[in-house]
Amino acid sequence: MSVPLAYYIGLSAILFTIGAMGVLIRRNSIVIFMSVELMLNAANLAFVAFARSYEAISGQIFVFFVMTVAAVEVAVGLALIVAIFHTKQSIDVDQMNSLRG
Amino acid sequence: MNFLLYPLTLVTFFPLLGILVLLFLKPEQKNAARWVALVTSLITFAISLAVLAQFNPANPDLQLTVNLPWIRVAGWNIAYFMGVDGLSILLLLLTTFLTPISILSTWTAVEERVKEFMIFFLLLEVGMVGVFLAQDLFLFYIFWEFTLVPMYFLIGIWGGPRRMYAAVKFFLYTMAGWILMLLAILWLGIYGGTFSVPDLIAKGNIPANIQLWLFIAFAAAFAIKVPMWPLHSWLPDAHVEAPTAGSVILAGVLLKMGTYGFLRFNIPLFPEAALKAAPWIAALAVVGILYGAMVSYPQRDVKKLVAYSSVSHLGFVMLGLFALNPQGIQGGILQMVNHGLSTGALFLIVGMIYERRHTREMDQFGGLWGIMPIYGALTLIVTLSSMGLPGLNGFVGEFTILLGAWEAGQSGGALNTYWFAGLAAIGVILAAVYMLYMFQKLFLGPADKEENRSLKDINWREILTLAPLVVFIFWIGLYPKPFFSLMAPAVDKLVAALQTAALAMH
Amino acid sequence: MLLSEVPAGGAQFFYLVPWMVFLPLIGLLINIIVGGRLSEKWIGGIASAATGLAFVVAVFLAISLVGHPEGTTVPLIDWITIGELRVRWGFQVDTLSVTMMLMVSFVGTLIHIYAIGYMHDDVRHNGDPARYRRFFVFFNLFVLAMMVLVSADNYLMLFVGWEGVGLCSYLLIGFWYEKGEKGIGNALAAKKAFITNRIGDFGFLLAAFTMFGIFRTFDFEEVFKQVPQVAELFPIAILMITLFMLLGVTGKSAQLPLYVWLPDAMAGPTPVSALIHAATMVTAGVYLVARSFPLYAIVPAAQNTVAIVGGATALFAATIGLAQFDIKKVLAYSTISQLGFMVAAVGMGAIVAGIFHLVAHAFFKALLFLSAGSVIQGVERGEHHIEHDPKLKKASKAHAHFDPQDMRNMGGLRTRMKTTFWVYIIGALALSGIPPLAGFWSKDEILLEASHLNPLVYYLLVAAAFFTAFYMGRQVLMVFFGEPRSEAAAHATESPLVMTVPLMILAFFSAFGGLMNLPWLHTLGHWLEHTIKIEEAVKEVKLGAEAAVKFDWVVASISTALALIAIGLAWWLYERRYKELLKLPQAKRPDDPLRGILGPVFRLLEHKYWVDELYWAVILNPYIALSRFLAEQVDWRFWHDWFHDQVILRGYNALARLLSVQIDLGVIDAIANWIGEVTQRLANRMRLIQSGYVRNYALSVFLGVVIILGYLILR
Amino acid sequence: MTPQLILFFFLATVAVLSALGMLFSANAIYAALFLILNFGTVAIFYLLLSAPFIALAQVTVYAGAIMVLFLFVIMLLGAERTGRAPASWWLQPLALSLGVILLVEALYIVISQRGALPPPGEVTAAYGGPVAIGEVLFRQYLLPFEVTSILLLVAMIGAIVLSRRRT
Amino acid sequence: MTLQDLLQNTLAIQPLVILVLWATLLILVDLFIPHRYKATTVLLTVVGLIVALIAALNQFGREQVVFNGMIVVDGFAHFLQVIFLGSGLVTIALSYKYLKRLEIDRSEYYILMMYSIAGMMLMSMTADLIVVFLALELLSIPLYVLAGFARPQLESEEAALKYFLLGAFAGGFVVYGVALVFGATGTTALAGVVDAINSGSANLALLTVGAALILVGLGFKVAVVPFHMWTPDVYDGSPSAVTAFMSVGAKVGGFAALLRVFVSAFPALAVDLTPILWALAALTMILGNVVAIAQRNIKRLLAYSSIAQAGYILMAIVPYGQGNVSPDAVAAALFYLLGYAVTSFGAWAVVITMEKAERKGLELEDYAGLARKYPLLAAAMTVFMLSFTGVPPTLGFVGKFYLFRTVIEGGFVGLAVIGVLTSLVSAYYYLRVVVGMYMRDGEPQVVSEPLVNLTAGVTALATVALSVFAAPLFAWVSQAALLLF
Repeated sequence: MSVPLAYYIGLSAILFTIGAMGVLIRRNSIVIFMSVELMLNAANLAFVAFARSYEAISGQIFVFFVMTVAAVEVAVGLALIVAIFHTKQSIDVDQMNSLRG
Repeated sequence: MNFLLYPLTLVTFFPLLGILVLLFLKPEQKNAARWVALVTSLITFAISLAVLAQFNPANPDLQLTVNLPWIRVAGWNIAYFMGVDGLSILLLLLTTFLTPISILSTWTAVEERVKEFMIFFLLLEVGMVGVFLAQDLFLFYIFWEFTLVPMYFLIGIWGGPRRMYAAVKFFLYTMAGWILMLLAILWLGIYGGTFSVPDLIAKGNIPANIQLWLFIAFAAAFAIKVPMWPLHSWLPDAHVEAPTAGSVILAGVLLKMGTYGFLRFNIPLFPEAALKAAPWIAALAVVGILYGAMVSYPQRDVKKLVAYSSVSHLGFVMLGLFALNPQGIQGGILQMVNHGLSTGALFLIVGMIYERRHTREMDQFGGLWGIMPIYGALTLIVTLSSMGLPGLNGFVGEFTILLGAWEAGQSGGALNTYWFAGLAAIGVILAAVYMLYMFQKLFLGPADKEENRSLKDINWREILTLAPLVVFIFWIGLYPKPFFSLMAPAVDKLVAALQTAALAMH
Repeated sequence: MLLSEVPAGGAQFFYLVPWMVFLPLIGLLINIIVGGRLSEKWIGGIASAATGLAFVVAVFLAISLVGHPEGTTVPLIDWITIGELRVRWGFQVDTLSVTMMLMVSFVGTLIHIYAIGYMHDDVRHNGDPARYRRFFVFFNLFVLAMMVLVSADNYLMLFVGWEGVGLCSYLLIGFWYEKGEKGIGNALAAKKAFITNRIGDFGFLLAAFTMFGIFRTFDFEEVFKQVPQVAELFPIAILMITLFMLLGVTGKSAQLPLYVWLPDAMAGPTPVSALIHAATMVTAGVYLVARSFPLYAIVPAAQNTVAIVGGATALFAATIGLAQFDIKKVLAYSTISQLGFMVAAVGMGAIVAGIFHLVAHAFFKALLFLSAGSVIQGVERGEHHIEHDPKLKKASKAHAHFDPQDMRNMGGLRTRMKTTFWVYIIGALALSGIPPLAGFWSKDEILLEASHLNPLVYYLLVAAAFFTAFYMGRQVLMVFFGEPRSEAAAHATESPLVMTVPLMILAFFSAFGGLMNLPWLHTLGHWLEHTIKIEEAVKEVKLGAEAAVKFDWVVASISTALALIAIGLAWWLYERRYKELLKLPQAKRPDDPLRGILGPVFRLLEHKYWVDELYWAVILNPYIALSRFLAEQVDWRFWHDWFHDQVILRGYNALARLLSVQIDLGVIDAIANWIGEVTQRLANRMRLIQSGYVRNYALSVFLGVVIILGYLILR
Repeated sequence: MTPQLILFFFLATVAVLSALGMLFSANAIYAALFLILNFGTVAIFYLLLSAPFIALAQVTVYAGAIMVLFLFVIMLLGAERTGRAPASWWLQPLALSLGVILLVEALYIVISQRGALPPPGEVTAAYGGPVAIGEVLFRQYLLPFEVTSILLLVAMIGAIVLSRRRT
Repeated sequence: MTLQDLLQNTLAIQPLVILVLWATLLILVDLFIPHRYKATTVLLTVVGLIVALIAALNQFGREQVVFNGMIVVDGFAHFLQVIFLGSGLVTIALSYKYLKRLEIDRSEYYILMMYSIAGMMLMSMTADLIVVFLALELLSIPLYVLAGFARPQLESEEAALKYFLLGAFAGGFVVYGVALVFGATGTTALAGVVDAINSGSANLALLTVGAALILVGLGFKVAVVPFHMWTPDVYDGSPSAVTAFMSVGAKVGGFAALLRVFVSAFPALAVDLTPILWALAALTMILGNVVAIAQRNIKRLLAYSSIAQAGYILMAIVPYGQGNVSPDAVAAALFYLLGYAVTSFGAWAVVITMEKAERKGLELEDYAGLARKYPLLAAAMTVFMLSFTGVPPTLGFVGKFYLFRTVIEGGFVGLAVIGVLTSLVSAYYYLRVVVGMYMRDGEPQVVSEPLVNLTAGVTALATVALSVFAAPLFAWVSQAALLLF
């Protein structure tokens, strides 16, 4: 096993950035949400990679928790999106600016 | 609560008792509210007289001190430290003396929300007295800002048409000043490990350059309050919009808080800086004297005229204080009192005529002397005292101040040139110009305005409000000795400290 | 009052001196408190009594002084005590001050009595009888202040009295504050007087400061003791003191360039003009210089300045006096002129002469003013009489508004007001310096001194004397001789006894006042010797004071001759020539024969020299020693007078308005408001960032991250 | 160029491309599918990094449960269509450029720290297995584990609150 | 770990445990409470909070590290726990009638609130970044739901969604930050991090970046510029009672984590992080205060004011690197937080009283003439405004005084000046509220409820009284020191 740690970190960084991009440029709230998932995922990758090189299991444990939290967020988040779709018939975040100023 | 038994604590917080009573009154019980407030303030005055009785003029140090640890944790060393000395005793008395008078003057002037008015007024008194007695920077600071709030409401609720503008302007200007002072106080607190002023003075040896910065920070706060030219532009608004009683207190006491601040903190805490800054302060003061006098002249609104005249008068006070010699400083202190009496009286006078005619335009008047002889005579006396006629209080103050400034003008003196005194003396001429102009516009000439013909002369209550002031105007003018002797030792001590500082500098 | 006849030693009543001040105080307090319920007679009586008693006290003091000529000081209370500054209220009892006290209280009393009658009519004529009491309160107040002034034993107390009399003058000039041109004229005149005096006081203050800076005291004795050694160290300081003081003098004693207020001051009731603006207050300046003689004595520069100011004023005012038509204005300018004489005298060091003339002048000028007042009221009565006589009324419709003070409306009064006429003649001759009347001796002594000490001043004074005689002659002729020029004059009537009796008394003293100090006796001279140690001064400075007192026939005869010529000239013009002019038709006929002869010059005089560069020179030269900022003020005043308050009032208003509106509201206020607005606008801008779009919010978070990382990397 | 590296780069490419696909596919469904693909590849990375348990969880929980939930919601709402023009035109380009900057920054950090990063060490076979995980999870990380349970509970309640009709 | 020490550990965090168990039980109990008697649920919540509060109080003075260094129970934690539980009680007082008025009174509200409080408490005790993350989520997720609690009302839902999306987004940064920290030190335990740094084995570069990302995430929670933008909208959209809870709980919780993590774990990074903190604090104070001037809606105004306040508190963290100052700094921050909590609860109480129907009566105009009709209410509001401005005699003033003092002690005079000047700016908009109440005429309508009024009154009194008799408070706060490793 000789893939340098740096590669993994670099990859996770790229994925993280792409995820962040998603939040910024997509207007569909679901997709935005997915992008967030991608960001978390990237973080996980970094974690596992670090854990591997430190031979510390705790990194993987953290990933486990992150996944759980992700699941939690999905549950709440999707419920929210559905709810707002019912009132607004849209999930386009660019149409949600009744609060501003 | 045995600490309430300390005279200074008592005199400071007694008005709260009155407030307590007021809280139980119904809003419609207007007269009751008035009486409660009046009696409270009178008792407070009596207490302050008791303080005077216990005060030993020969002692230059703080007296009747209360020094209780207040907040002493987490590297804090804040004390409830009250004390009175020659520098503050007169101002204490002035405050407690003017408050009942102002309350009396509102008897018919304030008709709505009397209860609240009186509450705010008594609160204000607490703050003002506290300012003059607090000897702990933190405590002082609290009282100092505390005065801001009631005054803000007095202007804002019972004021004239543009009251909101005036109130907010007043608040922001003053706040702009004290907020810088806050930093300086904090620095001192950290540096000295204590907020007690005497300890800080005793500690001394603050590096000169830092001294200058601290001096400026304090000066900013006080100069706005005084107000010194060119920071005075809140004053006319505040005065014109404020109700009569408000103006009286504002001119009589609140402005003195600024000059007092210079005296109590700037000079003793930062002597070197004070010596360095003296010419600059004096320059501003002189500009203020002339500027204020000139600007007063063309005003059409009496109240504005008087307001601007304050700029001129307080310029004299500042000049005296920063002559940094006994004559100047004692004159300055006395002039604080004088200005409180004379200008306070002038505002009362303006208020009386405003109550009758609901205008302050000078063109609306003329020939009132024939119609309201008592009113005219009293006004004449006050006017003369305000323009410094010998035999009345104004002269004693102005003369000693100018003499002090002249002394300081000798080479080696704080000001080092006679110009300040010389130019300031021109202010004496200009004062005559605008004061006599005002008197003429109001009282002389033919009474050609129909609505003026039917005016009633001032009634007993109004005479009662003015009489005490006039008495003091004469007393100080004819026999100022007791007043000077109250402050002399303290001032001498201060000056001695300054001289040592001066020697250290050279 | 040949006091030298009183035996030396004897009892001394110096302790009485405070009563000089307290008596008038009591009088005015009584009138304030209970005066409302008293009749006019009582009010006037009380006031007069107060002054009269003061006179009695003064006499006692004088008697005591004969025994103890060195005098004394009577301390009353400490006034101001700060460090070195110790000012007490003490009384100076010495021959000089007592002389003043005597004069003030004596003349004062007479004028009070006169005023009882005069004001009785005056308040009715002006339609406010209630003000009768106020008048006497002010009058007593004035006597009080004047006594403080002359009895002070230090400069600061003197200044107190100094300002006090100024105040009273203000109050009394503006006594009829709703009268005068446009109803405000009198009030303005009062204000002008006060402020002009304030400028003088400003000089006085600076003098006081300088004095304290050098001498560390204000007490006369202390100061004078130190004069010699101070003179060694910094004479310049003493020069400053004296010159600053001179500014005060010019203000109070109406000298160039601050004389301008006195003519306007005639707006006050006539007794006021007589007491304050002729006899007493305006001589305060003279007294001050005399009192400060030791200071002046050692700085000749200052002395000359004072002397020249005096001389110049004397001549200047006299010439203006030639062309005035208001009976009181003439006397006013004559007063200025005579004050010039005194100032010149004391300036030269001829203290005795100065004081002598001061007293004498007090008598005859008071006399003149009072009788002028009597004349005016006589004419007014005539006018009043016409008002109630229909057919005469029709006739007098000719001149719509009638000025009872304009001499052109008088004439031929000698028959209708005999007493007034005779006393007036005495006064006029005394003023003109016709022997053996008081005026002759006093003026002659001044001229005598001048001829020795300061030729320039001498010539000025002689010229002035000549004009004085002329305009007095002119006045007498216009008022009392010829035919009445108006119905009112034709129906004028004599004044009551309460007025004429004081006139006669004054006339008596105007006539025989010279006995005070006959050249061969020098009663007054020796009397004052005790206070003003001329010999000592002489030792230091070469003053010919002693030499001057021999009577000099030449000087005397010259001045007398000139006076007589002047009167003759006046007679020729206003009696002969006037009759001829009467032949001319109304339109062509000049109101004054002199106008025909002098032509433009007359207008120049009539309008008090508007454009006159010489005036500049005379004003400015004495003030070169003064510092620049003062010069501005002087200039200011000069212009003020020059344009009759126009330019300066406008200018000042403009400047002040500029300051108040433009600068104050415009700039300083604007800055404050500007800051407020900017924050507001900024806030509204930033508010737009809060667009409500999630993605923008996320963007800002993201931006933050990017910047932070960037910082961490680039750092 | 070892096989592992080749494999790494291949998978990395897939992962990045799939991520980009998610980023730019207009249709939400495709986006979801791309994301599933991405998660799958990442799962393989986990295996390579000897984290079998996590890999498994990744596939089942993430790719399996969560993303299916996503797809389900998308279908339910039929929300692949996006509305009118974007609210602020400048946002897209600005975001992208910022993204590039962040990327550069991140990579710079990684590259600069390349040497400082710890070298991949040897691990026992048991490492990363369910047993090992369980051991740690229920001994050392008991509390956080419990917290997650509470979190799930909260999520349930929240979901119920948000989806229940208003009574 | 044996059952024995498990028991001990659990006892060490008993308040938290009690709260969680109570909440969980309450879910079940609630099912059996008929709809008419839902009030009992509320009552039970109150009881639970009080019990937990008592537990927290009698724990005072005990310091211990439990759960294998996951949790540290120290004065800091005790202090904050009390604040959180207290704010829970206050929130209930504010909510009870309010929810009825909005017809959204449902038991879940209280349960979720309890869980959120649990999250905050956990936040205050955390000694491991894992726990920080979980606590953050436990704190936030109920808040997301509560923000949308007024559904199907649009604003509420929108607020919830915005809050949620951005929260998740920020959460991503936290996770990545933790990852980097882990990568740099090989551990997520704060103690471990410190050891790694001291032993020099840590990769400082990665560590710094990680710390920065964590700062971003937490900064989002406490609404630090530029991560603040959710605040106005969410505060505006959520039901006022929730906003009140949020504005205190979330902020205090976030700062708890910030203080704990940075002061105890990252002081070594001060060189790099202090400038960032400095800039963020300055930016927050300036922007928060300036933008607030333009607000006309009281909820948004308070939102911006809370942003500005965050800036002031952040000032206290700026000198966290200096060992001699940081204890004072922590104390100052805690004190200010306390003052902030009291004051803003009071302010929100007034807002709730003024909120006629949902989203009505929230404009500044609606406050015109309040002083005439309801002098006491107006007086209370004035006190709060002055306290926010920092005028004595109010807690806000003492707090600022203390705060500036530590900042100057740390040698950041420039920052202090900015703080001072911005609070001058703040006076402008705080005064406007007062001006409206006292100096304008209007017909304000209030919905008077005993509990809310009580809250307003008590907080107002406390704001003044505590400022005068601040000594014991100071003593308490200064004990609430962090247990450092």
